[in-house]
Amino acid sequence: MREDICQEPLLVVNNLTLKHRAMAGSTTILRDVSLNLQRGEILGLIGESGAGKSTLGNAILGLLPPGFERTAGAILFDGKALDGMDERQWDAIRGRRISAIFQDHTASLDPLMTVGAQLEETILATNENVSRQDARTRGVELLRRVGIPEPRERYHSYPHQFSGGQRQRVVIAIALAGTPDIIVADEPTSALDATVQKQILRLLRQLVNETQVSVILVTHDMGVISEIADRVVVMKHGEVVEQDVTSAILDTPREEYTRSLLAAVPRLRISASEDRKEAAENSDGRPSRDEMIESDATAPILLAQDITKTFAGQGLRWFRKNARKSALRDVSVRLGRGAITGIVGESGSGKSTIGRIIAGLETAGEGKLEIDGTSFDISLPGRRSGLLGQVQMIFQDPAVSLNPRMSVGETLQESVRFGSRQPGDEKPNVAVMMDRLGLPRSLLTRYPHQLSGGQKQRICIARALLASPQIIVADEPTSALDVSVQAEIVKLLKESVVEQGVSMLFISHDLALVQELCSSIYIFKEGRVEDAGPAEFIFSHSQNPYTRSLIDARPRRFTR
Amino acid sequence: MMSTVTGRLSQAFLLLLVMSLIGFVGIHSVGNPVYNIVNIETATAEDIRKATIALGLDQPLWRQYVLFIGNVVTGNFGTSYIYHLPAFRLVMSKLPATLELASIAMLIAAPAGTLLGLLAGRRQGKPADSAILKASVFALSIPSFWLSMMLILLGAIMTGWFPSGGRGPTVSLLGQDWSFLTLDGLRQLTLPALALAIPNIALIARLARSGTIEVESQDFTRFCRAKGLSSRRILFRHTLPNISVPIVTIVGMQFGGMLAFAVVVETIFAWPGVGKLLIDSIQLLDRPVVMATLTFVSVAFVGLNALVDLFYALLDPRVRRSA
Amino acid sequence: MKAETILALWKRPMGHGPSLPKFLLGAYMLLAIVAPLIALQNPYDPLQIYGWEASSPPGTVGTGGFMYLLGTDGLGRDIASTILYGLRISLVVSITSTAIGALVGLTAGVSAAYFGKWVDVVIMRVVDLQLSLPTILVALIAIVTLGPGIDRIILALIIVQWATYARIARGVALSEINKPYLDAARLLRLPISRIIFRHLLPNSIAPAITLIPIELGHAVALEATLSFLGLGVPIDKPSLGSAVANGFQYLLTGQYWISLFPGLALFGLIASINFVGEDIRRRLDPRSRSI
Amino acid sequence: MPSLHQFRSTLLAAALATVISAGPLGAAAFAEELRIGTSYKLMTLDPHYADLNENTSLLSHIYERLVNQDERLNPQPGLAISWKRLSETQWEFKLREGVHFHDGSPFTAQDVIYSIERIRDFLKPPSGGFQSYTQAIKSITAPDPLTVVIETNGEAPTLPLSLTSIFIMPHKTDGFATTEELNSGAQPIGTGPYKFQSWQSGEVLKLVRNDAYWGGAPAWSDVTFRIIESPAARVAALTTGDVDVADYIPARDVEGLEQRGLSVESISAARSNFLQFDIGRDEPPGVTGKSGNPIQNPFRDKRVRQALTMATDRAFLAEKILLGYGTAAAQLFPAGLSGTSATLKVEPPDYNGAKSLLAEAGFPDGFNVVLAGPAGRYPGDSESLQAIAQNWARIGVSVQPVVAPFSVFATQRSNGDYPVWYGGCSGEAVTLCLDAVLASPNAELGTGSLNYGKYQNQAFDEMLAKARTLEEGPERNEALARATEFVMADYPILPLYHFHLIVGHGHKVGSYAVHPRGWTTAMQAVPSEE
Repeated sequence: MREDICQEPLLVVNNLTLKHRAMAGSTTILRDVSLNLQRGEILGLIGESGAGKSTLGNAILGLLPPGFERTAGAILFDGKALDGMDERQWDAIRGRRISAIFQDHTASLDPLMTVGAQLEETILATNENVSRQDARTRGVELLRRVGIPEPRERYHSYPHQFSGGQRQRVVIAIALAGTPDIIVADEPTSALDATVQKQILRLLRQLVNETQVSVILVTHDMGVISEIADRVVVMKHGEVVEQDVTSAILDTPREEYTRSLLAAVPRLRISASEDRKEAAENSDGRPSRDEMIESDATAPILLAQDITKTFAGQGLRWFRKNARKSALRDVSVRLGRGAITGIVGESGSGKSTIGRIIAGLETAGEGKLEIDGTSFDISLPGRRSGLLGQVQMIFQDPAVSLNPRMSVGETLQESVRFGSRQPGDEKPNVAVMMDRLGLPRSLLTRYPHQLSGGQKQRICIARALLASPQIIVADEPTSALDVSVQAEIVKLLKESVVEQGVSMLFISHDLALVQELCSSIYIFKEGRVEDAGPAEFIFSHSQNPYTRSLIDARPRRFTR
Repeated sequence: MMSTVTGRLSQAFLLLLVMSLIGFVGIHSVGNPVYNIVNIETATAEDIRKATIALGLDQPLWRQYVLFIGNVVTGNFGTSYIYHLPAFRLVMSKLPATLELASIAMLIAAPAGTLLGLLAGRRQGKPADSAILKASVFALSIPSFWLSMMLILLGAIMTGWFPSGGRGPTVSLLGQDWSFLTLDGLRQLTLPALALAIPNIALIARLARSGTIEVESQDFTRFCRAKGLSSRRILFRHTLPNISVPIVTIVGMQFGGMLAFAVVVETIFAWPGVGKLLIDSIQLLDRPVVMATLTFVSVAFVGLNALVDLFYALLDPRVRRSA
Repeated sequence: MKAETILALWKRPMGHGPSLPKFLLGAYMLLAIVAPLIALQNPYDPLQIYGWEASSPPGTVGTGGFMYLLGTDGLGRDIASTILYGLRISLVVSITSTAIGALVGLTAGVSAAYFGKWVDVVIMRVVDLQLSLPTILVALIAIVTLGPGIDRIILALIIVQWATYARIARGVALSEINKPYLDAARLLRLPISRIIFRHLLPNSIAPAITLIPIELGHAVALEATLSFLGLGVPIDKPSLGSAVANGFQYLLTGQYWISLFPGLALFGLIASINFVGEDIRRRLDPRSRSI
Repeated sequence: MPSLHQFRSTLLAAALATVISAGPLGAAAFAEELRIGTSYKLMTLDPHYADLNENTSLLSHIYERLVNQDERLNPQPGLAISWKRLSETQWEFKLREGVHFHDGSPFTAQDVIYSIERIRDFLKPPSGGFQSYTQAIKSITAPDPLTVVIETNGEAPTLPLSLTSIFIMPHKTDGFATTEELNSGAQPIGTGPYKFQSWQSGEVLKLVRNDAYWGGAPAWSDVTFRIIESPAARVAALTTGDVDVADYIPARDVEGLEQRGLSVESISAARSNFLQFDIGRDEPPGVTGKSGNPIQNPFRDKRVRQALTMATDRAFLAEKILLGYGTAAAQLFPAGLSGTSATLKVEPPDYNGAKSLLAEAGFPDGFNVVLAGPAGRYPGDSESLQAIAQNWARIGVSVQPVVAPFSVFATQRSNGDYPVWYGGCSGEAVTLCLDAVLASPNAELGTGSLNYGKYQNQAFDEMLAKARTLEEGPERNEALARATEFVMADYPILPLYHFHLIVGHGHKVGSYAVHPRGWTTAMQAVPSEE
């Protein structure tokens, strides 16, 4: 290796090839991967699922599960080969030189131990000659540093007593406890809401600047990369596609794959700041509900008024798992004929609950619901209220949205057979629908587990459409999919609404997606409608601080 | 909190009611206890008739039941037909024997099972793991009566190391007689305690093993390793507490089971405990004793469940509500 | 549970390659089926038994002209033949009761999950009550109330077993009910029977299938225990359990063969069932979370 | 099997360890304390509660009777030194002088009156087991403190025999003692050779020597009864030296005990076990023809009963099932006891003869029958049923043996659910069993209480009635023997065996006199010479 006096890389991965041995045979997970990491830089590792980016992260940590085997190449840390070390040698590296942050902040912490104790044991394990007293002082200091308010008081709290963002801060504090040279951050923000995600990324940047720690940031999200990475390594199917400084990757990607990744990221359009100011002068920035509803001249297909739901009521007994901690308060939603209306909110805002109530899967305590002029008693469970069958849904996770014991054909036929049609209506043709959705007819005899995620979600869309509903509720239909697939599905949904003449309620946490699809938007916060209006208005003129904060949390790069 | 207490109580009440009904109807349909009380070889039909009346067995069953419930409310389970002692006192007098047997068995089973389980879980797929797994399948496959017989064959008849049955000399402590305080008493305890412990060791080991694998595959264990903790520390400081909740549950339940129904082991080892009393009383149709035993058992079960819940709260901060 | 593994299991229920437990279990089944053909004596036929040859040690040649390979019991029955015939009873009782118990339990559990409300409350209260008691007690109460006889034992074992299936099936069904595919099914307003039998049941029975071998092992052991306690099969038609019980009294006096050999056979049967069950379970549930 | 010698030496070591751990006190008491492992669980401390060996055996250390019974069941002086019949309805008993209760009070006629009246007038069922012994007593008076005169309702030639069952309690002036009082720890007081010390129900009864006993100081300083119901555990306790005497030793364990140097004594019990047939009903349940069709009651035909008797290998029961600790039975009490026949013999099975008799009776192919019995109530009960099934199969009678716990069996038997069943009878004299099992049911006379099969034989009833009027003695015994021979020729029941009572004891006990009535007491154990 060439001597370089000022920029000796901290970590070098050289032509690394990893295989996984299983009963079925061995699969190559990483092929000929090379990269290096400088001190004090954030190196982004981006790729879709199956790219091998997490495996690489684990290899650097020495935490590969059994069955992995290095067949070529090496990982050099500080000039020493990392692989081939025994557990004892790893103990001297992990925590002290290389540390980690994982995606799931809830699962990263021992639920039975106070945050302080977990910090303390890490400090004691990774530093010599530290007294318990010192460890505590340093622990409190670390908590302060990652931005936990009142660190001394919170020191003795248990993980479940912190919010998600705070837990991830605690995880970062623990990762810092051994003053490591490298932190491997594996999707550190993807379990967090956008606003919190932004704060955590900011914290990471700040820590890198202050301590000169290097970060390997493993992510699938271009937005995250664009926010803080210094350099980016793009990976696909276990191979490095290209690597360069972030701006170069974002602005002038050389490889087709990188370009497609970038193109698939939904972009938020915001009109010029002058327009916004102008609008603010004209109104108080917050249109009233009535205004919203009256603004649509034609009679809506769906009208939900003042829906309130508390979770002491029914529904809990039946569907315990659905009892997310969200109640609804005086929620009103209208959906125009043939329109796509978006519902946006962070987790726990009640956006899914309203969707399920409209579909008749859940009951609500109070409120009125009208579909196509007919009102339904939403306090009765679905079958009795007559609501079931009026609305079809597309769900978030296609993996569990199809009956694993039924073939695709059976599933779709069932939908045709039991769909809600007037007598005399023509039955839709399954094969025609398959063609329209770009699905090969050969899939009809397959079972769900034989399909890819994108295919499954298309089948779900087909199932919903084949039932000939007037309304479809799409509940985060793309968030479990890779970016490239996401874009296709969004396109498909948009086309379907036009072609089939249905109306759609599109529920999402992603502002850009909603903007792309929807004509009007409701912004949910803590079970209430926080802001609402035509998409144009919301993104360009709304002065609602919460709406603004959601927009601001978007990565700059993908906001125009 | 209030609702769990009332829930528990109502469940206990229900359990009691169902058990008493089954006990009543069951014993009634099986036979007439009078034949165990009079000397059938000398008594006249008149004697039998009189005895039936005296025990109230001539009354319609529902009236006997109402009478029984009425008495139970005042804490009176009636007098044993056979032993002519207050039934509940009789049950209580058998309790120390059962208690010490079950305790010793659990004191063997819980630590041994947990350690084996941790070991196997840590060495998943390795020879130690598969050996422990195999052994546990064997241990769980032995019917307890045959295990007891084999223990007698090996531990008593062939080697003569331990007595083949019965309870040893007792020493009085806290107003009860305990046999584990004497050397001989302990020797008498060994075989039956082992017979109770062996399947439980296997059960707990399997539970601990799967718990260990589950916990150690979770992110926080990975995080613990990433943050530089030794695997020993992870095992004892993180894995063990995290798998203890199911273990405490199973220990509690199994202990409850042993306390009440070590029927087979107590019968084979002639151990004068509650389980033996129950099966003897069932065979002798000694209804007051059967009812008192069942009542004690349902109360003990609910009590143990409450205790297990208390343990949860101690072990798991998430369960600890704002006190 | 991965659908592939289930499919694989359907295709090849005994997994790859032979193993000792599989072989043993197969041998047991075979022996039970052909018992009347290969047994040297029908121990249930009083005419074939020579009482005066009671308690002969293994290897004695009796009046019947054949060797008592494993000796005779206190009434002169050939132990080897008793084991073969006892095996039949043990297997018939346990297989029948496990099959019916699973059927009843699954239906009850899935119904409880789907209908909820009072159906759920009633079924699960009974299940909870029953499962809060040790199985041996439930079986004892059942058999004491029901009376003796093979059919009663089967009934008692069904009573003991159904609750476990019901609880498992209900748990699985509840989590299945929450899966979007069932929401989708409900949104189509499918008939209840179609939802239960086409969607819910097929997806809820897989964990219960893994339970079957365990419960089968339990059933064999429980039948043996009941028979051992003298509450089981008729005395003149010993199962493995009562054969062991018959010999218990002779154990202390050195006539070990009367209970040792049936006991070994019983132990081997339960162990091979459990090992095969363990194997099935491991392949259905690679993380072997269940105990 | 591993060597039993090795086992024995280990046991001895264990026994030694017990002694050592018992400390210095234990060593001093060693020679004189007697520990008995008994199957009898003492139910109550009320001596008049239930007429079961379970109670009377243990209570006979504390309480005594006016008349005792020797090993041939003949009456012997107890608290009464002599008795005579004053008239047909009057008996006079002379009481023993110088007898004191454990509390020091003297024994007088008042105590006898008190005890008899307590049974006759005070105790209510279920504590009514003894009332049958006092039913005949009209009045009881005391001409002087050591004489009682008992007047009976009718003739009562066997009154002394009845009194062999009645324990004498010290009288109380303030009314009769209740069972609860006696159970609740109030010290039971009698005149017996041992005094009560403590009692744990179902586990332990402790007694100490009554140094002031009229018959001289008893042999043992302390007696501890450990109630061990499981025979195996009793044997184990004896082998490990935990007890010095153990009763009801299963025959199969005798050999092992003797190999280990323990002694075993046995005697044929004053009782019998037999099969009883339903003779009263036309179509009893549980009997069908070979093709499963209902048939007329075959047991009404003497030839069927005789055939079944001929086909039953009773020697096998005695030799193989009871391992020699049983005597094949041809009558109700073992031959040799008073009132038994010397000529009735058990013949070896004759299957051909039996088969032709059956054919004569109209059952050439035999029939199906349910044979019921209790499980574990008597030695060899359930095994016998299966052995009999093997026997009867040879003459075409297929048997379905059914066993149940005793109380279940007894309930179903009295419900009339069985066609043939296993029964047993015991008592202080053979007349009791003749009356109960073979005499026609007659509520007035109190006969036929065990005659569940409703067997009736008028000629026999008359012979029995005649014998009943005779006083104890050879003449009466002769009459009873003739009646027995007469009735057994009609095969009313199928006597199986008289099982032997087996008692094992260790070296501390020199000899133990087993009593045919099955009592287990310290008085029967004689200390060894050493």
